[in-house]
Amino acid sequence: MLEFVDAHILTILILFPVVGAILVALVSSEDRDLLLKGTLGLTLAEFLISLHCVYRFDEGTAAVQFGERYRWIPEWGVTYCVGIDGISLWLVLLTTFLTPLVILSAWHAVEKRLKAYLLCFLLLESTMIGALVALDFVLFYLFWEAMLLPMFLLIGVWGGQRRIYAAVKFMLFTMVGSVLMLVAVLWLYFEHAKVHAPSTNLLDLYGMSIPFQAQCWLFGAFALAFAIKVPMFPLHTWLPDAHVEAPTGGSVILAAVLLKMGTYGFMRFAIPLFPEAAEYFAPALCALAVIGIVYGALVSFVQPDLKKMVAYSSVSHLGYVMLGLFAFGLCGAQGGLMQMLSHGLTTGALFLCVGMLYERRHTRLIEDYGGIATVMPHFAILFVIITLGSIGLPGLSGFVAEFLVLVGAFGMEDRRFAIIAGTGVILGAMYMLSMVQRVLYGPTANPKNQVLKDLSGREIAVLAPILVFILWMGIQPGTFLDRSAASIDHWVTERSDYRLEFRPVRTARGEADGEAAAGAEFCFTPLPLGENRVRVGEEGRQVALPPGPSPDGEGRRAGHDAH
Amino acid sequence: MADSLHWIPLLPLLGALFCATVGRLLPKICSGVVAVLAVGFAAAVAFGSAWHVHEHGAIVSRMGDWIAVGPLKIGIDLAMDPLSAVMCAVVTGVGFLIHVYSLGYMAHDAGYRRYFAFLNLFTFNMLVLVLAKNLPLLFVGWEGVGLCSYLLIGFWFEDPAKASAGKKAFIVNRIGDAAFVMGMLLLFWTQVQATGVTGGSLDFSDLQEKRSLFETTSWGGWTVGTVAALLLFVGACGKSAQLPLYVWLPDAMAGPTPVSALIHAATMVTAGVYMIVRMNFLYTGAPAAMAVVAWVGASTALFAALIAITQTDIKKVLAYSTISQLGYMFLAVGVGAFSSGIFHLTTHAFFKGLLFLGAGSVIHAMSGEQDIRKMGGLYRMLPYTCCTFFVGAAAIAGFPLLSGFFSKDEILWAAWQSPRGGPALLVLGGLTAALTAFYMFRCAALAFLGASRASEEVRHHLHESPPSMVLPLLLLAVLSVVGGALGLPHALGATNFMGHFLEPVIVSPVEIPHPHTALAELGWMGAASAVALAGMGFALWLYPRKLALAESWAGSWRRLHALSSNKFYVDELYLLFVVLPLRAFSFVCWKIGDGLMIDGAGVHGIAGAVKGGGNATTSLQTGNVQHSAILLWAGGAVVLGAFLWLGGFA
Amino acid sequence: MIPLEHVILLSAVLFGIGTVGVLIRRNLIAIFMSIELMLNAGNLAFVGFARQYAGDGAHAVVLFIVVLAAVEAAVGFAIVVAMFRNRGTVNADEVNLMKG
Amino acid sequence: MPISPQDFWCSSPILILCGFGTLLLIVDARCGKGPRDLLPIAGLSLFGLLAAGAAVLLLWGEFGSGGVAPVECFTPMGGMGAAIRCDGYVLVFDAVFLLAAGLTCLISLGYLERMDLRFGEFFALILFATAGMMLMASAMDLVVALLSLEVMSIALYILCGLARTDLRSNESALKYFIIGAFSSAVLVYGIALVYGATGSTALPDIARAASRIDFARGDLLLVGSALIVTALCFKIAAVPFHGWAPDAYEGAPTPVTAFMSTGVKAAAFAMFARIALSLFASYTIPATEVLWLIAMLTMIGGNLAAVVQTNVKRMLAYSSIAHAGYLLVGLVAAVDRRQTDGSVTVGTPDIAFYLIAYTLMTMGAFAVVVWFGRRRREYLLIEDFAGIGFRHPFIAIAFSIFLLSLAGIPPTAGFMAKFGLFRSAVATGHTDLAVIGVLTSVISVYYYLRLVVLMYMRETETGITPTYSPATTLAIVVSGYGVLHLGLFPGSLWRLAEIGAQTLAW
Repeated sequence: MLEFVDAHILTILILFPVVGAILVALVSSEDRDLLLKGTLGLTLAEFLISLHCVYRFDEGTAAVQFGERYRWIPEWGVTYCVGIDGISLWLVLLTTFLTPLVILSAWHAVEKRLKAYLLCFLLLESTMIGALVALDFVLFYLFWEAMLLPMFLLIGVWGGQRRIYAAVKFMLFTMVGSVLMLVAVLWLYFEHAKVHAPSTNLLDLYGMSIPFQAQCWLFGAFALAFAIKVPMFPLHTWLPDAHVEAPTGGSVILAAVLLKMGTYGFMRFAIPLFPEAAEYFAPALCALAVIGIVYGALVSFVQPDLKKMVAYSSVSHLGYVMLGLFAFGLCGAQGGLMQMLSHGLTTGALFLCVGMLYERRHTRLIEDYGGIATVMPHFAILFVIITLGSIGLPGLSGFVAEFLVLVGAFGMEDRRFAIIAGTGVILGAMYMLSMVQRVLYGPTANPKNQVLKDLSGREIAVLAPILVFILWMGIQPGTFLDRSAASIDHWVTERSDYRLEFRPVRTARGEADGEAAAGAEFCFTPLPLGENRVRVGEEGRQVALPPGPSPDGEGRRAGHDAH
Repeated sequence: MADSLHWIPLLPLLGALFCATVGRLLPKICSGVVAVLAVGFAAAVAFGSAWHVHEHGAIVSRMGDWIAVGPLKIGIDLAMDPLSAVMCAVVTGVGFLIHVYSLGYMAHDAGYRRYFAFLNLFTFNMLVLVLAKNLPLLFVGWEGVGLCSYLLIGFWFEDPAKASAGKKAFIVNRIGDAAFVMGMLLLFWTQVQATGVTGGSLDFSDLQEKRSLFETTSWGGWTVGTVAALLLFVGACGKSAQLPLYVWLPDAMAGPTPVSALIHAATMVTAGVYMIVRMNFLYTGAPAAMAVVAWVGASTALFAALIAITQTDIKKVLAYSTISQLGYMFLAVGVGAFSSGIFHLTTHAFFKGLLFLGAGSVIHAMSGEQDIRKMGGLYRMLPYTCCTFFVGAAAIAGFPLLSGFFSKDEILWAAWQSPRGGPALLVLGGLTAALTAFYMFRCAALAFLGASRASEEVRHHLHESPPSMVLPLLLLAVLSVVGGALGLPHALGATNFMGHFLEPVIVSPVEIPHPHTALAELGWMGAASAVALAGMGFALWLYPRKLALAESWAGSWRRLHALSSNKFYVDELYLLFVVLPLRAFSFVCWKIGDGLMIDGAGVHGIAGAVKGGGNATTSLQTGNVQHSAILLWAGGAVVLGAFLWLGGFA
Repeated sequence: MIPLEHVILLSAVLFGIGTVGVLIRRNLIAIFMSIELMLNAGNLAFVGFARQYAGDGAHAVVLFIVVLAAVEAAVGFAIVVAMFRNRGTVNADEVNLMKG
Repeated sequence: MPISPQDFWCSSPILILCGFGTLLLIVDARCGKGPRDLLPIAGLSLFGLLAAGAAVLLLWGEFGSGGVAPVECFTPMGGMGAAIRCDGYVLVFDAVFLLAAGLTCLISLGYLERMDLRFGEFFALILFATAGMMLMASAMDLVVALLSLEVMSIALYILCGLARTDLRSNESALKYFIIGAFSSAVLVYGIALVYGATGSTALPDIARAASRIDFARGDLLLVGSALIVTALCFKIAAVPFHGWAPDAYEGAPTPVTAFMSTGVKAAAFAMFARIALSLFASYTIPATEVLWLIAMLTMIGGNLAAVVQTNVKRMLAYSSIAHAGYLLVGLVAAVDRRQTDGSVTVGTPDIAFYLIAYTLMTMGAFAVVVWFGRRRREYLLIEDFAGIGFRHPFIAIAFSIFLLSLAGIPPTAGFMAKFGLFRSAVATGHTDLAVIGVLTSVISVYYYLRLVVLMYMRETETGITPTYSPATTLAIVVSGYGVLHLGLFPGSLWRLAEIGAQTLAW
């Protein structure tokens, strides 16, 4: 049984929320309590399953673990291939950890159409995990786009006044980038198919030698798709609108996980596949990242709206991640990964807090608040700790991440980036503390503020786990760094010729052939009527991966040929 | 005591956690007592360890790894060597007294438990800073104390002014901290680039060994050592309120007075001095940096003293006096007299703590009144406070044989005689000494002597502070008097205890010639005390009785007086040249950068173009069938033309 | 024997006249006539070319096209009659209810 | 070689449909115009389609899988070459036509009832049009292609004008007829010129003649093929030639519009591909560049125009023009590969698969439009669809799936189809076409999602009400399942299309 779970853990992780969604769909929408408790139970179960991944994760190797590889569309060489390694492990954990908390935070927040709201979250969780573990381009692209739909609905249906504008803007912004990536994938697919059997599987496409000129174009397409998602400086204007209009849960997941897709994409696809181009564009992207840090911080300094302020702060924080990644150093990369997690937790928690305020006062403008600390002491304490975590106070998660990124960035030959990023630390403190002061401190002049009641047990239960992890990552980052150390080290050292393969699964029979065990010949596609008829013909190639029609159409030419 | 080093910081931490969590349920006094005991025990362990260090040398306590990524290995390691021993003693000793004082001072405050939790948290951070064995862990303590000062300054956060003072303190500290991080990184990467991937370590001992590396490699024109030293000094300026980044300290007086005593007089602000003495090998290797330190210290001392003389708020006077005395310490360190810097730091902790607590007791008695012009004649109602205040004032002024006299004298001598110093620094130091004496006794005289200028109702409530507040005053007074013994100069036949104790810490000391003969030394001491006495005498002569004369002088030099009392308008300048332009630029970035350029031109521009294109193509559809036919025909003509032209016919 | 070029030239001219007729004339009936003209130009071209190739395939095609023209005319006029009954006019310009 | 029984067996689907068509006319004559009278006729037509489907499956068993060489039937004695040909390619497309016709019949049952258009002839004409399409797909001779084109078009002109009293339907029929007749005249002249240049109208002969280098009559062939391309581009409604399409689609009754945009487009492309791959076999004719230009214009023009539409049917019309653009990309790839190394298996299978996916999603979309509607009244404005997201959840989900598929968003067949098409475009080096294709499909995402936005995010009290007709619901369910199944497992169907494509060339 354990071996079965080990071999199919990731597929279980992807399909469990979908099955859960079907179950929730059967519940009648009047029965609020059952809906909420059921969904909470499902998402908690999902979290427990994902803990299994962490527990069984083998720190020693950089290879892909819990790998599964099946033939999906043999004609095009598309495989259903999922796997997890040091880079994606913690991001999956972040997803499964935050979703139950978001459900818990929506207990009273959502009145109309609760069932659809919960369904959207379950589907969102499934597609996000899918995108994080997919190792086949088509599969990744499927989850990458499918992820947009639930978020599009979340922003659009349960959002604020300008929700439709924000939702459509969010959708189109991401679509433009990702469709260009699709063309780049196709080009890569054929460059690969010239030599090997056609395959869109990432493990086969790694290590290809692509001419520099082509690499630049391909990297450009990938970089655009992921830069929009990060979001990097000039392409970020969708984020504030999406955050302001999204419901609390939506903006938490949007900030905590969806933004990480961009940086994860850079780490998994753009940099390893096109190392020379990545190196060539590194200064430009670092410059954009650094501008993003300063620009995000400055603009959030003057924001009247709480959520928009936190949104722009995300632009600033993710600038650090990009700087860390493109420093091409071990510290930088580990720092980038840590910043992804830390930003996910702190910004997620910030949005939860803003959501709690919004539940009480139904306004997001900072001047409507003031002197909340006297009325809501518990909230004030948690809010201040989270803010300090976000601005990188030592002992909390923000500092470890930013420090590692700065160490990495300082190692680059052009140290100006690190220096400017350093000033970002100051700006961070400025806008966060000025916000804290305007919201929490000062007299509670506004009569409406005087009657606010403090956090309920449920709300504390939402924030407490996040605080635990913020402290844990600050004080003992080793637990997180060690698990991703091998993969990041592999990612940094073998950057010019990056390859991944499945970790050999030690099955009961002790047969350690990774490929065979993981790549079971379980073929999804039902055999059509005439299928066997064709096989009789000259099949030629090795059966494991019957090729689709490799571009020049040679191989199984049935019937008499053209004149 | 050797292996119980980690208890020193852990005890206050446990105290803080207790106050924050369990303490909420128990009556107020429990939190207070637990907090005081925690610091007390920490003090006991600290003194025990210090004695152990005095006997057997440095103790090291490793508590596992914090960050271990590739070349970067930062362990949670604590170490106590003589320098840390002194600092621990000062922090826990003075800290304990202030905690006891706070029991009385904060007795009626609502946030009692929160106050003690923050105070203990501060002590924890300060001890981590002092005991840290590597630079990053020092930085953890460094930012931790910055956080606690933010929390404590903005303790009464209902008052927006106090809250923004806390925010200002944190942000200015953050500016310094950013430079500090840059310095750390520079040191780290110079090692890695020089010795390959495994070579990067930020432990003080490792840095010490590689100091020659820092002096040789250059980066951007200067040696790495100089650049790193300057960056770390900017951090120290931020933390110890030196010239460019001192603006937060006067506003920090918004916090409760014991906080000002502990944080903004005795411990936190001295962190910068401690850090420079800890990194003395770096500074001695970078003479340019040391000159900068010296000159910034001296000019800050004079500048702060000039402002202090016209201040009317008792706590502002003490705040500027602290900045001035810190300037002295940096002057000492800048000219290479590291041990005298630490000696002055210790004595300053005693008498400045005393003065602040005294001021606290005065304010407590005057039910919150802080303006010295409305005080006067308090010697009758607050005898103990008055005496201890005058002892403190005499000590700081440099009254002969008191602690301040010896430490300041040593610094002035070093400033003059040290190869890195010079007569100009001596003049600056001397002038400041005179001014210090003047403004301290002006403040003391106005507050305690002469007729009481307080309102009737305030005068009615005048009462001596309770024993829990007076006792620390007395103790500190004794320390201020006796403190000089720690560093008696050779002339008086005593071995300079502080100098010898800190000997192993200073790696390559700057040779400062001692006065050749006892006579020269006595002569020097006489000159110094003369300056101090002159200042004191002039102040005592002028103030309680000739107040009108002081006003007239102020009137005649109206502009100068206004300049000084308004703190040379530095805050306003910062606001004008830093804060407002930043806010304006951000607004521009937001409204024009995002609003017009990216969203306006970019996003909506493309959307508009698509709609325009749509309208254009649909305008072709006039609905008339013959127009469609014409369109088809035109298309056919184009295809025909293309075929013929491309097919090679034409 | 009339040389091939003349025949082709004539059919091209006929085709041109037919096309212009469709584009210019307002009356629907006139448009139908022009279409018939174009079809017959096609027939002429077919017959012209058939002379130089063996086999009578081309002639069979001409018959097909004639039948085709007839069928089209029938259906076309049915539509025009329905149009006339509804609108009372056969002017092509007035038929622009749907546009944009 | 006289007409042998095998000829009849090969063309059996066409004959079955024509037979059932005439049978329907006779049966219609006898039953009256009462409310329930259409059922037997509709039943009979569906049965006819199923019979033809069975014939196609049997033929596939024999010819399709490439085992047996394709058969050419009805070769006239003295004449040119075989009239039609029965091979895998034809049978795949026959399946598409039958699918389109079947779904149209399902949709139209409820519709005709409601709109008082109880004409038995409707179903007969559908069957005849389908027969015409099958003939077009299997045409081996230009003249046969012309005639089959006319068979289908004539049936469609009448279908468009079915609602005699409705001005719009009348006008749509007129416009479609005039432009249709004009382009068939152009086609005739084109064929004449090609005949003049190559001496035969049979595609294999033309291909052989055209590929000889010392080709004297090159200019005649060029002009002829230009005219043929123009006429065919009219039929698939490519941009410069699309004038008629929006009005014809908007005016015609909705099931007919559905049938036109799916079945007709599939037939047009089947014929276009076969003719193009033989006419342009030689490199002398610069077809790739011309088709490239038309594809570019169609994709951009179609999508841009659809953005500003307010009428759902007109929007779907422009979207079908845009999809014609994407299909042209596949055709460009096929022709390019054909001209370089003569192979035909690149591009054509993607076109076939795309058409299957396109038929399913467009039929589904039109089925939903038909599903909503009351007595003699249809809801056609986009705003009408506001707020139905939560009032009719299942239909809204189905409509969203069709719209997402049309937009090419992954979990649906539309994405897999576009992926295949652009895959073949990139394979033949036309990356620029692929880039334009994906960018214009982002524009399409906007106007498709606008409907989803209206359904879910716009709140209205009085939403539109549907009339429940089981047949339409069945059509929605069938196409919905088809879109999702092909979206997740396109492999097997694509393989069928590829096997079919192999037998295309001769």
